[in-house]
Amino acid sequence: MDRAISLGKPMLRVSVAPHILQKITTSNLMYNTLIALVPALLAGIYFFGFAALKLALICMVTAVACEAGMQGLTGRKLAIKNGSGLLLGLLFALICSPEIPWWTAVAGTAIAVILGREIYGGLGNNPFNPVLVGWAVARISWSDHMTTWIMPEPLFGLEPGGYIEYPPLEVIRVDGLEALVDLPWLDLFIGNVPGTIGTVSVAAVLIGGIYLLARRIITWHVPVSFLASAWLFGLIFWLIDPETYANPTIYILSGWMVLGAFFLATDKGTVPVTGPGMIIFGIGCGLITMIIRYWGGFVDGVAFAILLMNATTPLLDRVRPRVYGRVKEVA
Amino acid sequence: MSEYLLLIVSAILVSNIVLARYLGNCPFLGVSQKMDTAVGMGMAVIFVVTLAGMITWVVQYAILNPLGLEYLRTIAFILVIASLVQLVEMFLQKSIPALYKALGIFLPLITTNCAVLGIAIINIQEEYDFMHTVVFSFASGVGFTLAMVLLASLRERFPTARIPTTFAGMPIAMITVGLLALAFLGFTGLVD
Amino acid sequence: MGPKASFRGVSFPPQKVSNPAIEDAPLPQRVVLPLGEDRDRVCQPVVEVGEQVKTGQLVGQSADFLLAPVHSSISGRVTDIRPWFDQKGGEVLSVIVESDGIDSWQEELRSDERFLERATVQILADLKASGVVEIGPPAMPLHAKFAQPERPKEFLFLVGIPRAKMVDTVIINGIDAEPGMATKKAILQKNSSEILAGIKIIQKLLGSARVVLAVGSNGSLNSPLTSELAGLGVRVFQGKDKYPLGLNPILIKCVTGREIPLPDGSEQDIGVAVVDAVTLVHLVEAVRDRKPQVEKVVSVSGAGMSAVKNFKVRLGTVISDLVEQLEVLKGEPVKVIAGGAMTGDALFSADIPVTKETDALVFQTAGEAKSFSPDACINCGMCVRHCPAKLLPNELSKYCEFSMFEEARDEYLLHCIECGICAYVCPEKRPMLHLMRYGKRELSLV
Amino acid sequence: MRDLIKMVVVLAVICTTSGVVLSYVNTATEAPREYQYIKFVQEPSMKAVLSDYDNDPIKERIKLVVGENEEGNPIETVVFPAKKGGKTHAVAYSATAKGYHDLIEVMVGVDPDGTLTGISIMTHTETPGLGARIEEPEFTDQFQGLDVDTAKLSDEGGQVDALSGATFSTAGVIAAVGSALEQFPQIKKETF
Amino acid sequence: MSVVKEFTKGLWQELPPFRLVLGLCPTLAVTTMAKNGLGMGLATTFVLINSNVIVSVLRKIIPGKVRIASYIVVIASFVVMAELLLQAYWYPMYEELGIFVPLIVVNCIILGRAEAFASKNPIVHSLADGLGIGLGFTISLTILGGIREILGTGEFFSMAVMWPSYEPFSFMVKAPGAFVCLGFLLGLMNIISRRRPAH
Ligand SMILES: Cc1cc2nc3c(=O)[nH]c(=O)nc-3n(C[C@H](O)[C@H](O)[C@H](O)COP(=O)(O)O)c2cc1C
Ligand SMILES: Cc1cc2nc3c(=O)[nH]c(=O)nc-3n(C[C@H](O)[C@H](O)[C@H](O)COP(=O)(O)O)c2cc1C
Ligand SMILES: Cc1cc2nc3c(=O)[nH]c(=O)nc-3n(C[C@H](O)[C@H](O)[C@H](O)COP(=O)(O)O)c2cc1C
Ligand SMILES: Cc1cc2nc3c(=O)[nH]c(=O)nc-3n(C[C@H](O)[C@H](O)[C@H](O)CO)c2cc1C
Ligand code: SF4
Ligand code: SF4
Ligand code: SF4
Ligand code: SF4
Ligand code: FES
Repeated sequence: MDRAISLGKPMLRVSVAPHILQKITTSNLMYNTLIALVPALLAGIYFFGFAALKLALICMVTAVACEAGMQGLTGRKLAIKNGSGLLLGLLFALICSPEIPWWTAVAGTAIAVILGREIYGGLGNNPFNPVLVGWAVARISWSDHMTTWIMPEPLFGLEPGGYIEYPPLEVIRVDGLEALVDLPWLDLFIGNVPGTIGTVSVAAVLIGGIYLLARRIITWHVPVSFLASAWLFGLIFWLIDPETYANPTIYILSGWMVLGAFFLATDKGTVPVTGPGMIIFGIGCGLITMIIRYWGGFVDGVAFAILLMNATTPLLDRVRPRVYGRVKEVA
Repeated sequence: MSEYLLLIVSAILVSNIVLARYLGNCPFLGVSQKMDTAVGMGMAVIFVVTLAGMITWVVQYAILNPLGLEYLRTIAFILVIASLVQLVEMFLQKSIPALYKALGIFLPLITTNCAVLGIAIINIQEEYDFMHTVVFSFASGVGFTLAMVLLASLRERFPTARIPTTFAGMPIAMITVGLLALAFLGFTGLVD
Repeated sequence: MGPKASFRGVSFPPQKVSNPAIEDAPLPQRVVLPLGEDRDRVCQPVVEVGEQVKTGQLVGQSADFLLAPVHSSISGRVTDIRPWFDQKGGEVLSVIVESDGIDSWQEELRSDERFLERATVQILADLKASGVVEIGPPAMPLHAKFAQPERPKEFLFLVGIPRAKMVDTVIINGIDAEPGMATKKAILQKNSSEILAGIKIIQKLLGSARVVLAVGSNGSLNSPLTSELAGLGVRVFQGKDKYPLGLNPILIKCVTGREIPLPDGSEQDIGVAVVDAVTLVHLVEAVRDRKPQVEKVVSVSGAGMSAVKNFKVRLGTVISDLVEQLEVLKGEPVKVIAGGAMTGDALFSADIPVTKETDALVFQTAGEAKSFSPDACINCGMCVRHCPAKLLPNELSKYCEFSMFEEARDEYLLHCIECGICAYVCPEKRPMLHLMRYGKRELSLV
Repeated sequence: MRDLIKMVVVLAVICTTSGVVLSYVNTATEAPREYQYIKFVQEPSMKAVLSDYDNDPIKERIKLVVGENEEGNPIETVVFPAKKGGKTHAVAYSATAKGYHDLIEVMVGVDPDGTLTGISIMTHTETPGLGARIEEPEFTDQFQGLDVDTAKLSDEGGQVDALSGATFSTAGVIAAVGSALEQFPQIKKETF
Repeated sequence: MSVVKEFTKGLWQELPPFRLVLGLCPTLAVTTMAKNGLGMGLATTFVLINSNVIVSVLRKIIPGKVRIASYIVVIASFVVMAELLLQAYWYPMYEELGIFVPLIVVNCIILGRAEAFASKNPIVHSLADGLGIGLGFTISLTILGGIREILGTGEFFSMAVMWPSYEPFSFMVKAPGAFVCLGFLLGLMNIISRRRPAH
């Protein structure tokens, strides 16, 4: 059959619909999330000095190097430019004490990248939040290093804050509630207490979180349900027994709570994607966090709560609205 | 009452039978590729473990101890469990065919599942009384099922994940169990 | 009248429409008239090579009730009857007519202002003869839409077509669904009389059915039209500018609150018929003027054009000829899309004719046609949050990618309305819509 | 029918053989098992309370009946003699008493005067961080050189300081030591 | 197949638990130290060899219907014997292995060999099979235990082998580490077996 095509003209470019795409790309989202973490990092540097910055750089370099190495080994195309390695490294540094030895940071980040993500085939395929996998492995392996704290020494302006020598949650555990009575909440809020680089300053983390919400990089579901459920749970116990359980707001302002709610529990890829799924996920995180904080062996429960809920993500993805046009199935 | 609650929390979350006590791994990894088989196996294990826990407890305290035959515990228990599974199979087949259809293929696998024998032995070693034995056995079965359902739901995503061929299949399943166990470590200390 | 249901979707940046009027495209030198929609379902040609034909003369016809007759859209000489590529890439038997430059019509149009007094059978017969086709999906001859179950005697030629339910609501779709489309806006502003006449015809054909005119938020109707519509008992549905309101399944849901029962159902099953506003004009021309469908209003945009323009194009005009004649494109297009920018097909060649289903042509220059090399889904959930059918496109796309079609079916792949939003929003730029269509096709082959 | 008989016979023979063999192995290993048990479970405690001996106290251990329980069955105690040049200069044995949670088993070393050469906690289930501090040398070392009169809480005229927050555990240890020392006169008769 | 081949197949083609993913529970549970892996391997080998031999001896006598029951009795008897012997002569190992000694009875490798091999083959072959599989199992467990012990405690057979300032990667000796380590070893086996030409 003779072709009806005039071959005089060049073939047109063929691609599949749709032919217009939204501007946002994966790396776009990653770098925006990185930007959102800058306030937290700056707060860390302000309170803990340039050791914090050094640690962040170590982790970021390690993460990118491991990512590139694994992508090379497994024969995938190099995708380090999308910023996910940098983000992973930065997040890892932010949830560590500024005091950890360099090799702990390197080993933890490497575990996060390799065991947490690349072994599953890279971004999008891993079931667990890689940062938390790396952290949890390091935490149970080198628990001394991972729980060594220093007092904040603001670079300028503020007086060295607080009088407690280790993070508030640890103080509640070891010295009891009374030890926290005189601690100004403002110190907790701006981060003038011992803690990890990126979680001390609730204010800085909140700025980043609101930026993410405003840019619609995350939705409200997880952070709101996470924080709300933790606060309500805390409220109930506080009302029952204020001698044993602290004011729930203290629990929100201390530890990893806010960073966890805005950055770790919203970590795309390892959390549910439907609205109801995300809300249940958030509630689960909030409750497990508080259960571990109250009665568990670890002082802060955020990391393990999120890891546990990560495991339920495939189940929670089954909780979702009725699809269009689905008629009731006749049994 | 709270004592039983602690026992249940301990058996399901803190010292999960597979994730912390390393029991029942072969069926755990063997039939967790699909959700429906995982649920079926889980149910079968709950059922058999509870029954076997009760019967072996009676065997230990009513037969072996009085006769001074404690050293025959292993052989006695395994025979009890093997016959129990046979009986359950025959009973279900005749009386509750629907349940048999759902659990049938899993029952023979359970005889060689160390979770069942393991729980029976733990009941004796921990010197649980009869009620504790029932509660602990049942809760351990539930813990097994919980871990199994979580693993199956995670594994159902692997066919569409770009797992390096070196790790595809059993290796990645094993690593995932490891990470699941890592997550469950968070419950450490809830119950001493 | 407001929406009865909300839906998820996206809002596009507003598009500029330069001139709401509809310009006539110059008469083409030749036309290529495909005799059907695909290789296997085509009309019998009723002309021979070398024969002189007039505009509006029947050139192809079929006994198949669901296959519309084909008319020549220009006057001239039949130079060939042979397969020609259509938009989908298939080769379809086509009649090629070389213009004589005169455009002399088959017979003078006999405009009959008393068309409403004619018997419904007569009206339907005219409709069938004129070959008016409702654009898809699924495309179908317009007369097939107006079949009521309880009146088989009157519709003798409809016997054998099962109808689940009486049509009780007719929706005139006056919403330009996707970027690159502006025809309905123009029709609503310029063809008030046809709109009214068309509604009257529908009311006559479908008796008790209520008629709703759905317009987008910028589809401002002039006030005489509004009051006349009210007089006819027609309700106006004012929607917001959110895609995919213009796609039938969503439009039906917003107007009536009903959903098309998927995977096998159609709008007839829930007693709804949607008629495109542009088709309505062809309907009026067919009934009032007894004019076969030989033209199509097409929006043209892209390739440096500052705004969307509408042209009335003779059916069968080859796109490359059209581009040369119109001289509106500023840049050299590397991509030609038949249909809107969201769901249209990219053509591998511009030597493809405009058909009754072509409602828009979008051209893209090298700068506009971006290409990506997408990687694995990162499970960001963006697609899930925007899918109007409330599916999990991320899972579906992975299943289709890994040939797990049964799983995709169980995850409701067949409920996908192919709006393309998932692909539009995906930050990884995965070919989502393509994967959905691919999976659906594989399932249909089983 | 013949098949059935054969099945039953074969199984019976296998089981009987297995029973016979096992009971033989059980008897044959009885002595070494006891020795190993004592060596690995009791020896560390024994070494902590006895010193300066050249014999093998385990080999030369003596079983003594030190009283009767409520049901009239004899209570046995195993006594480990520490000898130097063939002469016994101290003995070690254990006793139990209830602590905060459950029984605490304490090994005591006693010289012929009835003075403690040391104590060591063998088993207990007290709360970690509270009662479990009874294991620490700071606590057990207090007992060295005390006798039946002075091995009491300082509040009660003795010389033992209670662990703060763990009065019950302390009391348990003291009770165990006390009951051991009460048995000493009888043990002394048979060993020195 | 020759007796030698029956022996050597346990060392590679059917090496448990790496190639034959069975007997996982003891593999994971006791391999916190090379020594425990070795002990578990030897105990299992003891049961495996003996049950293989006895099953092979009785293979013509045992009727099909009571096959499994008889095997279980035979295996369980040797397990009890192993328990008693360990208690009598290697008490620390008995304590370390704990519940996993009686659980040898449900180790699917043993019943699997009895059922699939010893019940169909002569005594010498069954002995070779048991010896090979048992040795393979022992070596595997010792290697796994060695890796976990070295990384997790810095020691190998309780001797310090890492640099003095080494801080143990104790993840490896905990439950999650057991699974992850075995997962990596299985992956490694995949790489090796892909390199080796298929037989
Ligand atoms: C910080 C924040 C918290 C919010 N909390 C809630 C809330 O608790 N419940 C709610 O229904 N909407 C809440 N919203 C509003 C939602 O963003 C959204 O507008 C609304 O849920 C509609 O969601 P839809 O897209 O599912 O229709 C919140 C928004 C923000 C920015
Ligand atoms: C969870 C819990 C565990 C305890 N464990 C012990 C224990 O192991 N030993 C003990 O003597 N008391 C234990 N106690 C009891 C209290 O500490 C009790 O107040 C104390 O024994 C008496 O106080 P004092 O020693 O300061 O006078 C426990 C109490 C609680 C609530
Ligand atoms: C990837 C990597 C992992 C390391 N892992 C460990 C480790 O697990 N334990 C350790 O003590 N040192 C580890 N090191 C650190 C050094 O080998 C060495 O122990 C350290 O620099 C000296 O420690 P010191 O300063 O305490 O003497 C690691 C170093 C690197 C680069
Ligand atoms: C668009 C987008 C997609 C992401 N997908 C994943 C993912 O699939 N898996 C993951 O672990 N983290 C994902 N992340 C989060 C980011 O990579 C993560 O914060 C660090 O890699 C550490 O978890 C994603 C982040 C963004 C912005
Ligand atoms: S039979 Fe049971 S225990 Fe043995 S391999 Fe199969 S699943 Fe595991
Ligand atoms: S899955 Fe289908 S309906 Fe949903 S967004 Fe994609 S194309 Fe539209
Ligand atoms: S938008 Fe794209 S990357 Fe995100 S979940 Fe959907 S398919 Fe995956
Ligand atoms: S998915 Fe397959 S059939 Fe579809 S275009 Fe791609 S290669 Fe062709
Ligand atoms: S060894 Fe197989 S289930 Fe435990």
